[in-house]
Amino acid sequence: MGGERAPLLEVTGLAKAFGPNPVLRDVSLRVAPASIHALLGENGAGKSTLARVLLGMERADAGAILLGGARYAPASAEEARRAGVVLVPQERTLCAHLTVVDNVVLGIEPLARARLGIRDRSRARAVARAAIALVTADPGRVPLDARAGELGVADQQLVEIARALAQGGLREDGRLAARLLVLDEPTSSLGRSDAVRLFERVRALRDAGLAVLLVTHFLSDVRAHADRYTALRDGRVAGEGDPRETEPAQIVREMLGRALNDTRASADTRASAETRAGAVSEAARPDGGEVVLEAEGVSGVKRPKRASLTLRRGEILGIAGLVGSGRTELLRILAGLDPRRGGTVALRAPRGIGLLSEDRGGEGLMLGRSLAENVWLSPRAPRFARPRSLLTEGARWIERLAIRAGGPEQRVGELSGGNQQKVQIARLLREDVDVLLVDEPTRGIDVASKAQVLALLRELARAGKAIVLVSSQLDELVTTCDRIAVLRRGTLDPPRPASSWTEASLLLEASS
Amino acid sequence: ACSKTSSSATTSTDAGLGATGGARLRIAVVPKGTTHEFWKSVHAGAVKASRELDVDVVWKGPLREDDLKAQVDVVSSFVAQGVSGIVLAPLDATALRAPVRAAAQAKIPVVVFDSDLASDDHVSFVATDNEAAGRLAGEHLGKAIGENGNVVVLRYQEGSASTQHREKGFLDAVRAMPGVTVASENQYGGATTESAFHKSESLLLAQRAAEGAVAGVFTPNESTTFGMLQALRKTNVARKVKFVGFDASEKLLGALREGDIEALVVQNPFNMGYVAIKTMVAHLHGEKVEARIDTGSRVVTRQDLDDPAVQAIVRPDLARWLGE
Amino acid sequence: MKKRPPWVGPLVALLLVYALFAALTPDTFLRSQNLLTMARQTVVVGICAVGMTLVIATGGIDLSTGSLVAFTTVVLAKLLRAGVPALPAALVAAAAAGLVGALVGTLVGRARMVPFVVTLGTMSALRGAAKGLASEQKIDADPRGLDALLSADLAAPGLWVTAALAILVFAVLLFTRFGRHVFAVGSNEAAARLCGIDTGRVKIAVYTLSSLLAGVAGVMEFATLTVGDPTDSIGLELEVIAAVVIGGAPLSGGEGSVAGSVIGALLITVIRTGGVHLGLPSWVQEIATGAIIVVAVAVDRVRRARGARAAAG
Amino acid sequence: MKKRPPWVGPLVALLLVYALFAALTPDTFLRSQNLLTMARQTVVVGICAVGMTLVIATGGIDLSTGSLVAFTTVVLAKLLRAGVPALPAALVAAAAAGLVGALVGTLVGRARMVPFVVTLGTMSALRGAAKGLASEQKIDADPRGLDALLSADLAAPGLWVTAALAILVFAVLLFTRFGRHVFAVGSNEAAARLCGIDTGRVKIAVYTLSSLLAGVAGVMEFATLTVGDPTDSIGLELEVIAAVVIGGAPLSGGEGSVAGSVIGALLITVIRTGGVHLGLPSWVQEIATGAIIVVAVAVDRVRRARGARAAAG
Ligand SMILES: Nc1ncnc2c1ncn2[C@@H]1O[C@H](COP(=O)(O)OP(=O)(O)OP(=O)(O)O)[C@@H](O)[C@H]1O
Ligand SMILES: Nc1ncnc2c1ncn2[C@@H]1O[C@H](COP(=O)(O)OP(=O)(O)OP(=O)(O)O)[C@@H](O)[C@H]1O
Ligand SMILES: [Mg+2]
Ligand SMILES: [Mg+2]
Repeated sequence: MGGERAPLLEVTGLAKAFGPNPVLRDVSLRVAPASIHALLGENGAGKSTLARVLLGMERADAGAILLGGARYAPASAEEARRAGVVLVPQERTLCAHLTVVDNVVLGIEPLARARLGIRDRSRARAVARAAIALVTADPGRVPLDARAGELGVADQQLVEIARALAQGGLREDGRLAARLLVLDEPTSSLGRSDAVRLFERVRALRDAGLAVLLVTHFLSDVRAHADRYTALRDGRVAGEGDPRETEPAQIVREMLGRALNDTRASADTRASAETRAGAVSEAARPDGGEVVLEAEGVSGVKRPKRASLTLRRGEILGIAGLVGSGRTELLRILAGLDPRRGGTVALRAPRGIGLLSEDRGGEGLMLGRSLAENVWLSPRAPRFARPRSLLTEGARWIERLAIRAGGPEQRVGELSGGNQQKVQIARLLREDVDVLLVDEPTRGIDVASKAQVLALLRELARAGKAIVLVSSQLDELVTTCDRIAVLRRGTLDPPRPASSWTEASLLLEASS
Repeated sequence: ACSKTSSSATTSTDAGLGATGGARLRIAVVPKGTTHEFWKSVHAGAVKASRELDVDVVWKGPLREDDLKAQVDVVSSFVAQGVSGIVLAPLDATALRAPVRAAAQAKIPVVVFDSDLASDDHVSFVATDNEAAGRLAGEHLGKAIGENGNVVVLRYQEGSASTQHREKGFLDAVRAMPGVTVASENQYGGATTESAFHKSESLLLAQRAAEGAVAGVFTPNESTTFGMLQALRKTNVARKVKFVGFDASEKLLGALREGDIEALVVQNPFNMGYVAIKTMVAHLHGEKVEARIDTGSRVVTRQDLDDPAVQAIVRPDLARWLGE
Repeated sequence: MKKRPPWVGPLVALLLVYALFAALTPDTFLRSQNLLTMARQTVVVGICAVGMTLVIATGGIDLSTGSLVAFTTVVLAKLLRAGVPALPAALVAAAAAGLVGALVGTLVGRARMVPFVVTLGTMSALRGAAKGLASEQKIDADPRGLDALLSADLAAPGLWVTAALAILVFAVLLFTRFGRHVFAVGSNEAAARLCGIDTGRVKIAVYTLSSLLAGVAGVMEFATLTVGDPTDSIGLELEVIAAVVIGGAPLSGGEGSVAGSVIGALLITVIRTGGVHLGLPSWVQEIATGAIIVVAVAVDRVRRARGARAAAG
Repeated sequence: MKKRPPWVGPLVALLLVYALFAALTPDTFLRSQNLLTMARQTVVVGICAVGMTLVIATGGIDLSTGSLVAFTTVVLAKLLRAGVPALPAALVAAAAAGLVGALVGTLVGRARMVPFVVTLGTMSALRGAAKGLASEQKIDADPRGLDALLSADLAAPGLWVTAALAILVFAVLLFTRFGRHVFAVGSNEAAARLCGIDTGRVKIAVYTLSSLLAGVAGVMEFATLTVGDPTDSIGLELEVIAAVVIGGAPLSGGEGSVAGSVIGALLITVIRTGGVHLGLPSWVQEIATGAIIVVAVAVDRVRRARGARAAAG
């Protein structure tokens, strides 16, 4: 139906290069009004770049954009907003020092005395409350007066979506004045229930006439909610169509230019019975590896309240839980990064413990330094380091994890979100620690890489490492882990074998 | 080839422009600072001498009056440039020794003025005898307060030799008077007027000047004198407290006339500049010069302010010499 | 989750230091005259600190404050000498300072240059300009009543102007949209830009405002000294920045409170004055000043860290 | 994507300014004697800038440099007067400075205090300590051959020591694990901590090292002045920070190059010396210095932005 109407957004022949690297070569795209249009592609395919061009945050080198039939070439986000285009960017962009309310209404502050520029605080609060209520089933979770910097990553993401909705001209009846909403991986750090809630909202907005450009790596979401998709590969359009009428394997082929050879990798497309069986059989390795980490009654400043676990070499222990249940804090305490209030942690790992952070921009990576340096950074690195050897090392990991980068010298901040995540993983792997604590390792990475990363974790476990895996993707936990424990409001239940869990039972247990 | 941009007023070459090396003498004068009236007068005197003797004078000091390193750099730069002679008011008695020696080695003679240099490498020393000047101040203040009561000294800055000599001379003189007590002498006003003012204000309060607990005040240079004057006025104790300052500027002379200042000890900076250049040129012409030349100091009070001899010292005709 | 305002720590430090000196030299330190003197001595640093709070809240810094104050005294003295009446002369002099701020703001906000470098250059250039304008001399001028601005009593208009300016900027930061934008720019400039804020304009406004305040401080400085002095206030900027930082604003931006900065300025004055009242040698005062600054901020840090933990628990 | 090193911009600026002055006053500016003089005049700022590069690379700042240099000259003069031979006296004096740095580093690294505040306090306290130690006077001491450190020829050991120190720190930053950690701390301290780096230890090491270098600079300063002067080098820290910032290091940390900082220091000297050779009045020089600093950095910014685009195109 959508294809017939005059498109709201029409992109033709768009090209954009950074340095010698063309990112968008020749992208043409039509987004119909009142539709959800998915934009798919590998990490580094150019999705975020396209989004940023639409918002006036980058200038295209060539090509034309029509919005509602009129020429559209915004020079700033402000201009884009006036034209009715709003964005939820992929990387977190909140003012950490400002409160949630101030962040949501930033730039659109309601005024009590317009001439004096005096703010109307109660109206600002009302706007923020309404916007947040739209994006989460549990609005009380996000304290309106907390500083944004104090929120967990998931809550920050919610605030950011709420901000986009508010800036898009959220009205009393829940409709948006904006014409085009660009969502760059809005659910990558959301729990399932928030994601569901968000898509409900997005569909309602679509039905009210809004066009949505959705960038995501979750093909299941695309199939469930999108009206059309466009797949990008190497900066070119590699395919488009109606996701409900296209085989997932076909979409993946368009994105990757090849088929996904590892079937388990389509973890995202809901684990099938066979793949589950495969994972379990793999997990049935000789039990009773030596215990490397033992935590007893651990409690943190706020969360967790009580957590005990025993981790052996060769196993992957999954931790499931709702957002805010304290999974991240548990990992940070185990890694010795946050203060422990009570309990004991015994680490018996000669090569130490390492953490993969869920907050890659905040504390995971040095965005201003080169890829090679990020990968290399460690207190255990050799005392002397020739720049040459750093580069060789960086190049090795670029190849090993198929990181899309200009080279080991490129600043990590210039990489696409998914490729940044891979750099973080590379760093952890290079360190070669005994105990790996991985927090949302597949956040923002594409289907193929997701499969690769999970396979890597299993391989590491087989090689004698001990791994704790925290993920909001329950299917990932079920297919990858040996045992899974559920963290409920700060209390960790004893783990049970992964084979005894299903996604549904995990979700039920976590939210009970 | 030398396209000299001779610009205004205080700096740069005076008299005939565009002299490129050759026969014409080019004498660098390095004061301790450039903003104080005192140095203006020195400059005027130097210009007068340069016109009489038909030589070039290049005037350049450190940007701040307490910047020793900058002064060393200025002297080194002049040595590197190869001027005919350097006339220097050293900020420190020993620190300028090395650059002066470097000058001597480069066959550039140095005349030291205002403050002494612990060195044998300079040709002559042209200056006020500061300790004697300080004694003059002490004796006058003693008389003014009837050799009785508390006296406060606001020092200038740590490590400044000439003011330390004045402070010493002053303290020697007043300590010789049995009725006089030195209530405070360990506070420094610092390099700028406003720091001296703030220090003075607090000092007067702390010493309870408003209740008549302070009979007399002494300050050893222009900036401390000005700062103290403002503080005395602000705390309404001017005149009640007898105040002897040092150096002359329009504001200070005005205050002297009004009576807010009891007396000022003045040097003869114009003469100092004049004599220093004369001495240098004499030396360059191969004449023999004195190793130590005193340019004198005197107490100025309201009564003898209009004395032409005093006027010639405190109000030299700067406009005529500096073209302002 | 109500938070304690950031200026509580500095206030406690101020009261403690004040109490200390009051206990040690009760007969002179506690006089109302001394209180007034300290208030007057804080005027210049205080007004500048109010402006610097804005600059630091945007994550910037302004090293030209001292030069700007000196420059203003010179301009004002020149105008007075030229026969301009007191009030217009003061306004023009302050406006001249504001103009310099607009230029600095444009370089920072539009040309996206680093504030440290721009204001370092301005610091040197303005000092030179002041000296050139003043022919490297102090300029004597009839203050035409401006000296009454900081007269030695509670009615001194300068004190009330200072208080009014501080309250005004306080209110602007707290109650206006512009105030939010100032903090947003300092907290996350990319986010501010994404939200459609013209960050360049915010910066231009901030530097103009803060330089205008420095201009007002220059008028106050002239009121005290009654001369235009091109070598005045060397190093003032560090004192001002110290006041703001002691007042709880991190140099990284996004935070800062006018109240804290004013308290910081007062703390510096109290320490300095107290030393003189105690009759401590100047060098001991300098050591004490340094130690108290470090200790005051350290205590505040410990207190805040504990507070944060308590609030979290 | 090979990147141009960050010091290329400043180097171009340096060469341009040098060429300018050489063209204007060829007969004096181009003398080898003048080159040597400029080199000697850069020694103190240069050595301090090398140390400051480390501090700024960690995202810190050190305001105590000037006081530390003065303090060192006093300690050294005292030791020489007490009859200690030149070399041990110089080593002890520099070590004393290093000790102060270790203390500052501990406050910054372990007590997690803001470097600006800690070093502001240290600046005041050290100045006071220097004055107290020197009994508020300049201390005259027989330099015992130390004055030959900066003799007026190319063989002056001070020049070679400076070059050696710069190269050493350059190599440490580039080739050692410690160097990487310095940048890591400045680039993203949380990330560094996450990787298991003891960021506190890195900071202690950095402040100790940079203060040690300031101590060496103090020895050089003494070699020039041959007195211990407690009021020496007021404001030196700003000049040093300017050199580092002109050399391409942002104050936010994570970047910086020793080569750039040294070039920045040279640029400042050349501007200043050139002004003297031109016979410009001091105030014109100050204006020119300010303007050149801003323009040099602005040109570098434009060039880099264009470079990025050109590399992009
Ligand atoms: N500022 C920049 N400078 C240089 N290269 C850049 C810059 N920004 C993006 N790139 C490059 O452009 C390419 C596309 O990035 P983009 O962020 O658009 O990818 P993406 O499709 O959103 O990927 P992901 O799924 O990982 O988010 C990447 O290779 C990235 O390295
Ligand atoms: N610095 C902080 N100050 C206050 N609250 C915090 C802070 N950090 C985390 N929290 C809160 O503590 C709770 C637990 O956060 P944590 O990040 O551990 O949860 P999680 O289960 O990992 O969920 P997420 O998916 O958000 O990572 C959340 O409600 C979060 O908002
Ligand atoms: Mg992306
Ligand atoms: Mg988490």
